[in-house]
Amino acid sequence: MNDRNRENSKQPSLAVEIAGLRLKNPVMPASGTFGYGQEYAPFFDLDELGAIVTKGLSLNPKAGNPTPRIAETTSGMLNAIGLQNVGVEAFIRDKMPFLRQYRTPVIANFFGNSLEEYGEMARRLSDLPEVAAAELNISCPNVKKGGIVFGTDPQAAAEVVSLVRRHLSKPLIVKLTPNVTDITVMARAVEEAGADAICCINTLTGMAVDVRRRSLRLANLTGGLSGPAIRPVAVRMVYQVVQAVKVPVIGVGGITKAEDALEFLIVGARAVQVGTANFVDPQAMPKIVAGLQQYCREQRVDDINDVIGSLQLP
Amino acid sequence: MNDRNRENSKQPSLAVEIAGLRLKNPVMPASGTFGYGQEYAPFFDLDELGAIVTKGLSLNPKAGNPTPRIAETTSGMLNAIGLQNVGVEAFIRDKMPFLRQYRTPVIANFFGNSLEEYGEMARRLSDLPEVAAAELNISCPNVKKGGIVFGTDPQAAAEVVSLVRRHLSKPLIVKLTPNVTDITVMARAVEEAGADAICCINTLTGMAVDVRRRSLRLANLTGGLSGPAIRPVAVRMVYQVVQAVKVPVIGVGGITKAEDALEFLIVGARAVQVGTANFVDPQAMPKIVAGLQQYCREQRVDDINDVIGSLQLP
Amino acid sequence: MHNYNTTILSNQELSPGYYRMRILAPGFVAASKPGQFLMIRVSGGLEPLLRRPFGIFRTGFLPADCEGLPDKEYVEILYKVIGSGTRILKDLHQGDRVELLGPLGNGFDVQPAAEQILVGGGIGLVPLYMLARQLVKTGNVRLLMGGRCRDDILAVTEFERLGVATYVSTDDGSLGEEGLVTDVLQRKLDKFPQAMVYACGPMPMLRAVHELCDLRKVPLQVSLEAFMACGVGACLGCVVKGAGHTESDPHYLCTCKEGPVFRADQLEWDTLEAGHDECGCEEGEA
Amino acid sequence: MHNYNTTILSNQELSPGYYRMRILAPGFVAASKPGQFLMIRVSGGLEPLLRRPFGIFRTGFLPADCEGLPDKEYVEILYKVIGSGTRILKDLHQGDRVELLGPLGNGFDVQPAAEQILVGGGIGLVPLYMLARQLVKTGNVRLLMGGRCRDDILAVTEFERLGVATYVSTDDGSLGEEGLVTDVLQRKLDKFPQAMVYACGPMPMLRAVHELCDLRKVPLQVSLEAFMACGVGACLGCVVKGAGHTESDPHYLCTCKEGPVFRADQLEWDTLEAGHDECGCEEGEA
Ligand SMILES: Cc1cc2nc3c(=O)[nH]c(=O)nc-3n(C[C@H](O)[C@H](O)[C@H](O)COP(=O)(O)OP(=O)(O)OC[C@H]3O[C@@H](n4cnc5c(N)ncnc54)[C@H](O)[C@@H]3O)c2cc1C
Ligand SMILES: Cc1cc2nc3c(=O)[nH]c(=O)nc-3n(C[C@H](O)[C@H](O)[C@H](O)COP(=O)(O)OP(=O)(O)OC[C@H]3O[C@@H](n4cnc5c(N)ncnc54)[C@H](O)[C@@H]3O)c2cc1C
Ligand SMILES: Cc1cc2nc3c(=O)[nH]c(=O)nc-3n(C[C@H](O)[C@H](O)[C@H](O)COP(=O)(O)O)c2cc1C
Ligand SMILES: Cc1cc2nc3c(=O)[nH]c(=O)nc-3n(C[C@H](O)[C@H](O)[C@H](O)COP(=O)(O)O)c2cc1C
Ligand code: FES
Ligand code: FES
Repeated sequence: MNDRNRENSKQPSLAVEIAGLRLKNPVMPASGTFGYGQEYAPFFDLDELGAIVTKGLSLNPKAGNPTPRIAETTSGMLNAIGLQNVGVEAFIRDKMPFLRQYRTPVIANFFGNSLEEYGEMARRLSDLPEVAAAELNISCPNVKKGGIVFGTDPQAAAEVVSLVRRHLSKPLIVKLTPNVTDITVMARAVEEAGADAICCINTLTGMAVDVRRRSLRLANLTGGLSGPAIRPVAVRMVYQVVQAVKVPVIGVGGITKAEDALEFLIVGARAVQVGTANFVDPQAMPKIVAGLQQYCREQRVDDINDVIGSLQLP
Repeated sequence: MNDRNRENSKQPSLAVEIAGLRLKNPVMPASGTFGYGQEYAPFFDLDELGAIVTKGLSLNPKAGNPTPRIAETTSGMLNAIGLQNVGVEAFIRDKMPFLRQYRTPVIANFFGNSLEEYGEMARRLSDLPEVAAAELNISCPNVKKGGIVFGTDPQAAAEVVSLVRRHLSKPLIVKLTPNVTDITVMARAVEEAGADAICCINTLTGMAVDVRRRSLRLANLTGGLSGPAIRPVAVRMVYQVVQAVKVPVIGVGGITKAEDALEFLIVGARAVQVGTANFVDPQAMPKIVAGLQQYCREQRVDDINDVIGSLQLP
Repeated sequence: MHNYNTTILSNQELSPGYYRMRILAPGFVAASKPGQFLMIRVSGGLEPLLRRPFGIFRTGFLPADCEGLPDKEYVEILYKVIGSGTRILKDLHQGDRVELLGPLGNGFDVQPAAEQILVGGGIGLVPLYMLARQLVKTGNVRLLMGGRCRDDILAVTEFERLGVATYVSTDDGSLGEEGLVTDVLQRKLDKFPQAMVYACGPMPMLRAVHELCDLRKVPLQVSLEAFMACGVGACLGCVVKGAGHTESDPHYLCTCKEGPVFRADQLEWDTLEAGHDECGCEEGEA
Repeated sequence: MHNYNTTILSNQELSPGYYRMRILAPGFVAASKPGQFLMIRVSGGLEPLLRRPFGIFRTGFLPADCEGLPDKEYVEILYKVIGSGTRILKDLHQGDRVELLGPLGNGFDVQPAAEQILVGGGIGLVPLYMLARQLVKTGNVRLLMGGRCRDDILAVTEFERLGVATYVSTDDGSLGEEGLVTDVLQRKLDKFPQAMVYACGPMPMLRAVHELCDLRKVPLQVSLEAFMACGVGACLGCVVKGAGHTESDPHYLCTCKEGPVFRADQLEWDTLEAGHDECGCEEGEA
């Protein structure tokens, strides 16, 4: 702030690389909070992002959960969307043409209802030149079949990851759930099974009660907790995973501003995803990118890579 | 609120029973957030509480962790006190005389650094008539020896619980950590091993970074996340544990007001503990008790036991 | 659709628990269609976290004596104090900053007709004002306005000034006729079977309106409420089941993007209540 | 020690980034000892969650023309805007409500002496005012006041009005002498070797003061800062290691309860810095 005079110096570089994917900056949306990109296009140029991550896709359209699907909690929200999505074919037909206008890489988040579907989805995504990488969701807590079993059991996770790895011809990011005793066990399992990068965390399973009606505030009973409330848990898990694996880690959970993103980068995340904050402020991501620039200038760092993993331990 | 006229009706009963312990109301402090009681005596009559729960006690005095030990996060705080305590003998000598003035039952929270110490503590607490029940902490995430192994492994937990059960001559409450994949597995394990009640949750392990200094905000690296941020996770886990076991459950995590406490009671907690909120408002607990009274009147309930577990499922 | 960091021009209590807020909003006059809404971030902090949706009551230009202000277009909302967000909102003052996202959603499909009937329940009257302003140009417009008591009856004289005939009913008879707004609707529909109906209000009222119109094959548009996180179609939190929805061939509609106004025949009325039951006020307004 | 829900009487900027707030606080005049502190909940909500500790600058009675107010005792704090909490605090106005807990902690052990030297670094001057007010009754009182620049030098004339001799130094020489406050202290101690010293300020300053006094066997009391959650000795978040502390025979002191004022010989100075390093302002004041 008090370093206005330094602002003239040359722009620091924010570019990072994840599993061969070069991103102009480390900021991208978290799956399911940015639709298929188009929804936020009125608010900023999507090419300002490091990447675009789609809503979770499945082979067939998915109805999702009954409503109410969302509930606000203290500094967070619960969602039980239930992975509603148009299905991969409708995505290709209706959503891809819009995304093709942008140069920013598109990462397709996906899941399956069975091992076969995971494999089939991997093959389908391999065919799409517009999809730069795939993010495998083995962790959504809402849909029993959509992942909870895979996401909390290292063997099952390894199985689905290696299957997908065999059928996918592009970088594979595996997204982990935080609802486990030891996330490093999961991280090592999916790394060994062929993940090129790890993304964590998905939402923490939570519940909220309407005390007047004595009923639950989500029709699905439980939902996934996201938003600033979960950030300390997310930072801890990202730190642990960074220590445990060699592949790059993408940090997600409760980021609303550049300082929050920096917590993840400093403990070693190579990139970050912004979820719930998009709802709070549709321009949160470009503001975070600008904030990272400013931080680098203030800290006299020319390259964001020098910030990544720069944590000083006592 | 709009039922002023109903307020004249007779006082609803807030009394509950936990493992043979009769409490005049279901509100008590969470261990470690209320010192040994004396610290909050200037702010209200401690006899207004359902029970008093002490800071975690061990056989020998314990130094705890280096500072900084606390850091504020969004709607929460991280602590890494490291179970600093005066030791059970100093507790008896210096703290018990003060507590003896009150009629409210005293619950002694305790832990050991080894199986033997757990057993020894159970015997020591059995000798004390002023201690109405013991709360076994197998879940503090801060001190390796103080529990993390016991708290996340069902076999180890069962072992320490049955040992303590053998040596303890009063009700045994076992406090669980939320940092596990499936809390019902832990709950069933400690129930089978002899727990008379289950208390959950302890803190979620988290981390916070000082981005200017690129260092961690706690000397201990990680700390336990508490406060309103974690409430949805706590409510979910209490709901799950209530479904999984027959013994009464005490709900804790993020309660700051009567509505929050009611979330836990409605999903089936027999009592609640208030932690971080004591720091925010030293009179939080008597206000919650008053709020429960008012709720019962508004809902035309004569007995809080009719609220407990009254959740309407769709 | 824009994201504004703008200024509150005024914020006044209309009747107990109901407020009217006027906010500077450049570009809103041309951009807003009747039935659209906006979202407000009531605090610059994270408490509450999510923005709150409010119908656009009306847009306009400031009178000349306010010149010198950065821009002269405003938007007005009417809101009822319900919980944490609206409690903060009501305490904001002229000159305070507020973040505003809008105009959002699809508004009413405005069709000329000789007889137009608007049905408002309580705060549900909000989206009907701009609609009325447009409809009076092409036919007779009647506003049937219901509430539990006189406090719930808002802004009726403003409708009258547009040339709208207004019919007030309250559950307790403290203003207008005693009874339900749908009783009034029934009589009007008997008299004007060719009317078009537009309704906004609590779900039980909307359901009753739908049933009356359905029976008579009267075209009905309704404005719905739902819990919303994003307001732009990204989170899929606000969906309602569309007509013909099945599990295997899901047909969900986003209240924020495809709504909040729907033709009655777009919706799966059987399932509407479940999801919507939660979205009312805490004391169960009907 | 009380928990008040009370009213702000005034809140003014003293110099860039520094504010003085006066708050109604019945009973505070009699209850407060020099060196004690209070905790303020800056928002009725949960953001920020924890109360913020501030030294008691002074207490007093309102002049007669303020009669009619519920009570006439006030407490004053001086604060520096650092982060989320103080940013909210600075925007509060006369009449706003605030929750206040105090007076907390142990104050200075006030001993009569012919020569008393107070050393204040920046906002560390706060707890010294009430101390000076008491000490001037029994001897000569000197205030050595240091800061980075003139903006950090506060309320010096108020000390002068008590009859305190003041010596200002700034790192950049923009007010008073150019240099460190500890250079001034060294000269004074050379001159008044029998003095008693009381200090409050950033840890590097306190350490330097301690070293100067220790060498000369001059009795020193210091007021410390620490991260605090409860302020009443319940959370054990704010501890510092006491002299003689070992892992097997721990001897921790709560800054909130046994402090914030300690005799220098109560403390384990070697370890103080580590824990305290974090507690400064973001730009690393020295
Ligand atoms: C499209 C649309 C238009 C609306 N127009 C108006 C209007 O013009 N005037 C008006 O007074 N109200 C309107 N509402 C309802 C208004 O959004 C809620 O009353 C308001 O969000 C309550 O917020 P709160 O923080 O005070 O209540 P809280 O109960 O604290 O809110 C908690 C959460 O529930 C949500 N919520 C609570 N009630 C409703 C509701 N009825 N519908 C949807 N979400 C709700 C909030 O947005 C928030 O996320 C509209 C809602 C929608 C969806
Ligand atoms: C006993 C005591 C007396 C104090 N007296 C004064 C005073 O008279 N005037 C004054 O301006 N400041 C004083 N401070 C420091 C003051 O408490 C902090 O500047 C203030 O809490 C910062 O809050 P924030 O929300 O603006 O900063 P943030 O950085 O947003 O605070 C985040 C957290 O860190 C804590 N924190 C930040 N800085 C400090 C610090 N220096 N010491 C302890 N905790 C800190 C906050 O309380 C909060 O929990 C005192 C501190 C203590 C412990
Ligand atoms: C409404 C909503 C929908 C989500 N949908 C998905 C999804 O389809 N696939 C997925 O992997 N994660 C999904 N998530 C999880 C987010 O991608 C992210 O991991 C989580 O919200 C934590 O980040 P945040 O705190 O920044 O929101 C969803 C989250 C929200 C809030
Ligand atoms: C400062 C602090 C110290 C704690 N010490 C203990 C302890 O000694 N033993 C224990 O079982 N839990 C301890 N806890 C955990 C609390 O008892 C409680 O489980 C947790 O804080 C969640 O509740 P809350 O959100 O209401 O604070 C401590 C929590 C805090 C914040
Ligand atoms: S509110 Fe997010 S999709 Fe409608
Ligand atoms: S602040 Fe809690 S013990 Fe000092």
